[in-house]
Amino acid sequence: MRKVKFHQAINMALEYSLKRDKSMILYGLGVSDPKEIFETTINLQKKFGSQRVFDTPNSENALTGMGIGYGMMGGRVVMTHQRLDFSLLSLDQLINNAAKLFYTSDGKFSVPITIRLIVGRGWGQGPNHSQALQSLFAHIPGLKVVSPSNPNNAYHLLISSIFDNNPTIFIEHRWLHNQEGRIDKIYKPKKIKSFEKISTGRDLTIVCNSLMTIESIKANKILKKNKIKCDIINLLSINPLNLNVVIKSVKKTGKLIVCDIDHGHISISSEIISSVASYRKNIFKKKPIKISMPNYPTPTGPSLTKNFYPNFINIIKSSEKILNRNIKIPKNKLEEIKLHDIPFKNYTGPF
Amino acid sequence: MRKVKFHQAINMALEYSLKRDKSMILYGLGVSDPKEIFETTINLQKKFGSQRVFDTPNSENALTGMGIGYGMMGGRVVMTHQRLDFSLLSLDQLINNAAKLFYTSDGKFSVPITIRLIVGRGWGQGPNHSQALQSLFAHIPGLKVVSPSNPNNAYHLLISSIFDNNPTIFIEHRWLHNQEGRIDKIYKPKKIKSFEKISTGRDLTIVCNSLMTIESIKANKILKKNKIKCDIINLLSINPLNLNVVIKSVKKTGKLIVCDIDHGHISISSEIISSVASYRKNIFKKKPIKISMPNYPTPTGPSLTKNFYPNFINIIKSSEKILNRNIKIPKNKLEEIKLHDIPFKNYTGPF
Amino acid sequence: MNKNQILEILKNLLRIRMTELKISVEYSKQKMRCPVHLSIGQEAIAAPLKVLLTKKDIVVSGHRAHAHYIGKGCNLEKFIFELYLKEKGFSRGKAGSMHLFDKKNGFYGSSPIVANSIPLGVGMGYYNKINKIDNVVLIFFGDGATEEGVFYESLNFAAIHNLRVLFICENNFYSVYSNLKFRQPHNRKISEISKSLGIYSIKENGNDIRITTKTLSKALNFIKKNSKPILIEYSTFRFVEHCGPNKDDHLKYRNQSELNYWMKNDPIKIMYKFINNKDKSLLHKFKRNFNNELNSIFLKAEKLKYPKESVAYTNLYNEKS
Amino acid sequence: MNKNQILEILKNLLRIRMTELKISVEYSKQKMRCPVHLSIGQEAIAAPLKVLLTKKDIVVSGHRAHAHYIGKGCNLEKFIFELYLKEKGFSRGKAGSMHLFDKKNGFYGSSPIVANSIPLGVGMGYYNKINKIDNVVLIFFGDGATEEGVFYESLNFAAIHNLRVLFICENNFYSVYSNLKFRQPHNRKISEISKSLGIYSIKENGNDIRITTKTLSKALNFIKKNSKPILIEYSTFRFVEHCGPNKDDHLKYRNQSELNYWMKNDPIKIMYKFINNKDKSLLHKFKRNFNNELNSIFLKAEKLKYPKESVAYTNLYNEKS
Ligand SMILES: Cc1ncc(C[n+]2csc(CCOP(=O)(O)OP(=O)(O)O)c2C)c(N)n1
Ligand SMILES: Cc1ncc(C[n+]2csc(CCOP(=O)(O)OP(=O)(O)O)c2C)c(N)n1
Ligand SMILES: [Mg+2]
Ligand SMILES: [Mg+2]
Repeated sequence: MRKVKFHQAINMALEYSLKRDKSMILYGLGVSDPKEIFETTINLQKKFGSQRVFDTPNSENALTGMGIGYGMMGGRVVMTHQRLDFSLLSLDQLINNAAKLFYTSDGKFSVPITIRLIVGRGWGQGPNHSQALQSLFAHIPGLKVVSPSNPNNAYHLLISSIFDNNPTIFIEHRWLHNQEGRIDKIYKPKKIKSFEKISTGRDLTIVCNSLMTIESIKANKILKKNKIKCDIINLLSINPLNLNVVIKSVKKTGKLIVCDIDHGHISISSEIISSVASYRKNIFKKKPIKISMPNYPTPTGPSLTKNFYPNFINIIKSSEKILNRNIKIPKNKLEEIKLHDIPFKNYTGPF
Repeated sequence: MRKVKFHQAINMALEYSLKRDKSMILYGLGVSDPKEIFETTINLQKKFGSQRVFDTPNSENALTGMGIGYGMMGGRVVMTHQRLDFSLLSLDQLINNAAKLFYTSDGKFSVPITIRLIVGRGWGQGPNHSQALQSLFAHIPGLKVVSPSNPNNAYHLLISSIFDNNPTIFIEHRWLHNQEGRIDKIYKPKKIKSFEKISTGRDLTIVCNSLMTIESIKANKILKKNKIKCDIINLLSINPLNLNVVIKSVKKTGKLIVCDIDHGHISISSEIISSVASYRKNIFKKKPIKISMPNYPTPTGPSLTKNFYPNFINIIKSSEKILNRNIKIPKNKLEEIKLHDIPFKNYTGPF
Repeated sequence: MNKNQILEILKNLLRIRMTELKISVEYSKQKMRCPVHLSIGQEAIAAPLKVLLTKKDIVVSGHRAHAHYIGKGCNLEKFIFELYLKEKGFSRGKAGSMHLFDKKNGFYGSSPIVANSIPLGVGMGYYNKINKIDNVVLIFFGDGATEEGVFYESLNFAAIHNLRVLFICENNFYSVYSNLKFRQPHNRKISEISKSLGIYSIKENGNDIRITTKTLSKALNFIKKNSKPILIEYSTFRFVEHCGPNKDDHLKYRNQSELNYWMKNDPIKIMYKFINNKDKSLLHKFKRNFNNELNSIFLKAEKLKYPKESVAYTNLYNEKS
Repeated sequence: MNKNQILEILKNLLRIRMTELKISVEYSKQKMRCPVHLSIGQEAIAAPLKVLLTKKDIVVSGHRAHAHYIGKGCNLEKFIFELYLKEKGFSRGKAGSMHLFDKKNGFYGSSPIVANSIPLGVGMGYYNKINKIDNVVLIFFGDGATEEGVFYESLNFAAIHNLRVLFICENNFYSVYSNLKFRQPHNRKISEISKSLGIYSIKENGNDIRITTKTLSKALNFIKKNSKPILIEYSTFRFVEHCGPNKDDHLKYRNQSELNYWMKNDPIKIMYKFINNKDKSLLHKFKRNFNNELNSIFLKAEKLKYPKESVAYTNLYNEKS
């Protein structure tokens, strides 16, 4: 299959799902505007009509509830927020209704909705356009929380989320939209996968998701050149969380680095370290390391965000520490992060 | 000083603060109604007038924003939600505004507000009246999150929170309202305390807060009878979190039990275990144990909540496990939890 | 509407009242261990539902939902069993009074969070619209709920998309102990707000079963004919405390003249004034029978088994596909 | 109002336009690395503020806040420096265009989250009320913001407590690319909604500086005299893209007749039609001077130092007491 961009993969998954389930609706601010949610919803209104694919008023809370009610009738729903930050207006609906209705109705009503939350980064997004609060959502029982890291898993994970009968928070990092890759065809939606093993090695375990998986892959190339072999585990789902593979890996390596797109305090990365620590008292040979956003709001300016958002350099530095050795970083790689506030070279803002 | 109930301690703290700072307002649904927020706001409207102490429309989101704006002008604010669950409507204001305005304005505007969140339990509170989402709030940099466990620390902690110049989430467990105890007089508001050491011992470290501190104290009595000496650390603040004392304690005991009023997945208890695990690879002599609410919505019926809310029995059982020995629980203590869905004997519902 | 239907509505009025009174009596025995918000005094709004709606029409509601549930003709036994939090309750004791469901009979949920079922109903209406189902969705809420932002957002969406949704505001002038005057500007009408939002709106007396039947039935016809939402604001009054089984007028948050006025306008009293003797005796007989039915349901409920503890750990996620 | 004041307002109109145009030109050099929502086309609403308000009157706004900031007479240099995210910006580069502050000059914040500064302004009004300060709070927001529930909740609170708050809705008919007609029922007036909520409300042309000056000044007088909130809905139009420095009319989300109509009604054009020649030449001189001022500010801004990385880790909590 030919290569596609991440945003096309999202688009293809949405199109596949809209075709497969005639009850499905897709909506959110900008879904049918000229920018079509960073091109992810391109052509879908044209193909499926303005009743099934539509732009909305600025009413995040009611529109989330609307989707829940639609889902209770048996329809599938995808709602999109152009920034995760906007979805904070809808947490009553997500936490008090969506997460609980299947439970409270003892299985009579399902809430088969998927909420796409796009996480911003760089270019002056600042404190209210760059929050990646995956840990906040994943703390709530009854919500599923997933995130893709490349076109292929984006495509499959989105389809799985849509056809999953539970409210699923689909965290989609803005900086992935331009990633390129091949995707495997789908014939039938599969269950949400909990993880993907990205590489195998005995020296070190790296657990990551979303954009941090891309950073881990970058780091891995450098580590490989330095003869360091890593187990890299990309978590597709952080709620429910299946840590068997992580535990197995740490049993082997004894060394764990967890990479988080979100703040580190009370986070999925803390959960992972805590779970491994609770599994057996002694499978850590070195103390584990957490790499995450600082516990600060995001500043706007480029000089301030310089080392604010974590990247592969942090992973390399942490690897040096945990492996107790020096690792050479090629100069051209260092160049790469000089333009740290844009996702790719020709990006000119603003979102 | 004479003994007072927890709800009186809250009331005294509010009265002290309203007297001390003429700019302070106190509001929320029920603040001036005949039940006066479980008697915590009794007489305050009479004493300070209906402009400073007032009931509100059902508009949690705007009223939170209102308090933030009031605080930006230099006034102090206490807002009360009779259930934490209702505050989920206001998370945009708390996360996008309150938590960030001091930072974004680079110190020009403070948000000296305190949000009292009352956590329900038992008597059919069910999924939407019993959430204790402390970990959700404490994940957000810029918010402070504190909780008292007895009349004395309630009194001092509330005053400290009110006179702290930051947005502070004051988590107040409904089942503490009837606790009795003496309180030390206050002469001047002090900084928010991060913890209190409740007992000292070499065998085991128990970290807890809010109602789980009461349960830990109950457990401690039984443990003592069984010749087990514990370090019990009551966390007053979970954001910011100061874990020095916990680490010092675990260095000594090697054994850690963390008790949480909230769900355990991605929680303050995971954070604590993770932090200790990250401090040194080997200070755990036994694998740490987390006691928390299950990762399920709360069911309503009493037969279902029987072992749903954690209590001192869970602490004893975990102690048996971590210490690898049997612990005798006196029969009368077991009787106590038979009426597990009410806070005290003569409680007749509904809230 | 034929004679039988009218009689059925009157019976339904009594059915709701009698069930609520029975709950209030039995509640004090502490066997229904969950908060209850009784509808006593407000029954005339819900009583016509059984006759005016089909099973496929949908009702959603808030914390004070018993009347709507009974009024729509949902499963009374399973409801009472649920209040007792027993295994045979509709949600096996997971739900209780504040979360009512009866999918078969078109009761799609009630919620203890003020106003947060309003958008759900709108979403159900949207489903019906685009899947070309011409049933109506009724959304019940109180005056207090109209202070939550989500109410406005929901109305706006229903108006834009011309949904077949009937918004019913039961204005009982109080939110818990708080009078409207502390929460909304004086003399403001809720129905005027919804009108300004683009929703056809009416304001009516909610305690006279003749009026409620007529306005509801007209509204349903209007909705079906025009495919547009309507809002009805009914004024009414609750006779017992906000939450729980007792009177609380000793607390004096409602003044005596107000209480007198509404006691005089008790929907049951109003009904007895206009019906003829024959109907009276029919209703009398109905009451006797229904009383027996209630007694046996409550007795049964008390004796039923509780669900096993492990039931708490079921149905978190729907893993069927 | 005296001649000087009127002239000052006209200058202010130009000041806003020229600054925004300068930003739009310089933005493309990628030196102001943060999203900007320009006010070009909508300046007539903000231009009178400098003259009509005192420093102690307070303004809050949303994402499209430049005009309000400049219009109120806030610190222009610190503003531009902040857009460049430099150390000397008002928030040392932490804030950028979407979070404006100038405490000294009564600008109490703008927010990139639609509608979420509205309740802040209401709280400021409440502070003034109970601490007996008679300044007014102005709250600016767009038509899109009136779809967020918090707008209604905020208006209700202001109405109940009779706050000295002036709500100003800049209705430019679009929220990003979305026309009002997809978001609100046809022909509905925002000012009618606020009226139904109990707020005195007017709707006016927002592009004629004479009208905006008059209505704002009347509204301020009304508020001060009656201690009551007002809402003004101004119709206006934005001339460049929603976010960013460019025109985007090739995207055709706004139709040509609409564009023509509003281009003809450019507030600057309207102004030039009614002023006399003497004023014209005064303004001409002003423009030249202000242009120089702008050039030197922007030059300075470019050259200024960035804040050190460590600044990012300051002022999370206020630990002073
Ligand atoms: C969001 C939220 N805020 C507050 C409450 C507490 N509460 C429960 S019922 C109620 C009263 C609502 O009044 P109204 O809508 O008029 O209904 P009524 O009780 O009069 O039928 C309140 C405030 C809640 N359940 N949810
Ligand atoms: C809560 C929220 N939802 C969505 C957005 C994205 N957004 C930014 S500006 C804007 C348009 C708002 O329109 P309007 O209020 O009319 O202001 P205008 O841009 O027309 O001045 C939107 C939807 C946001 N910032 N916040
Ligand atoms: Mg009411
Ligand atoms: Mg607009």
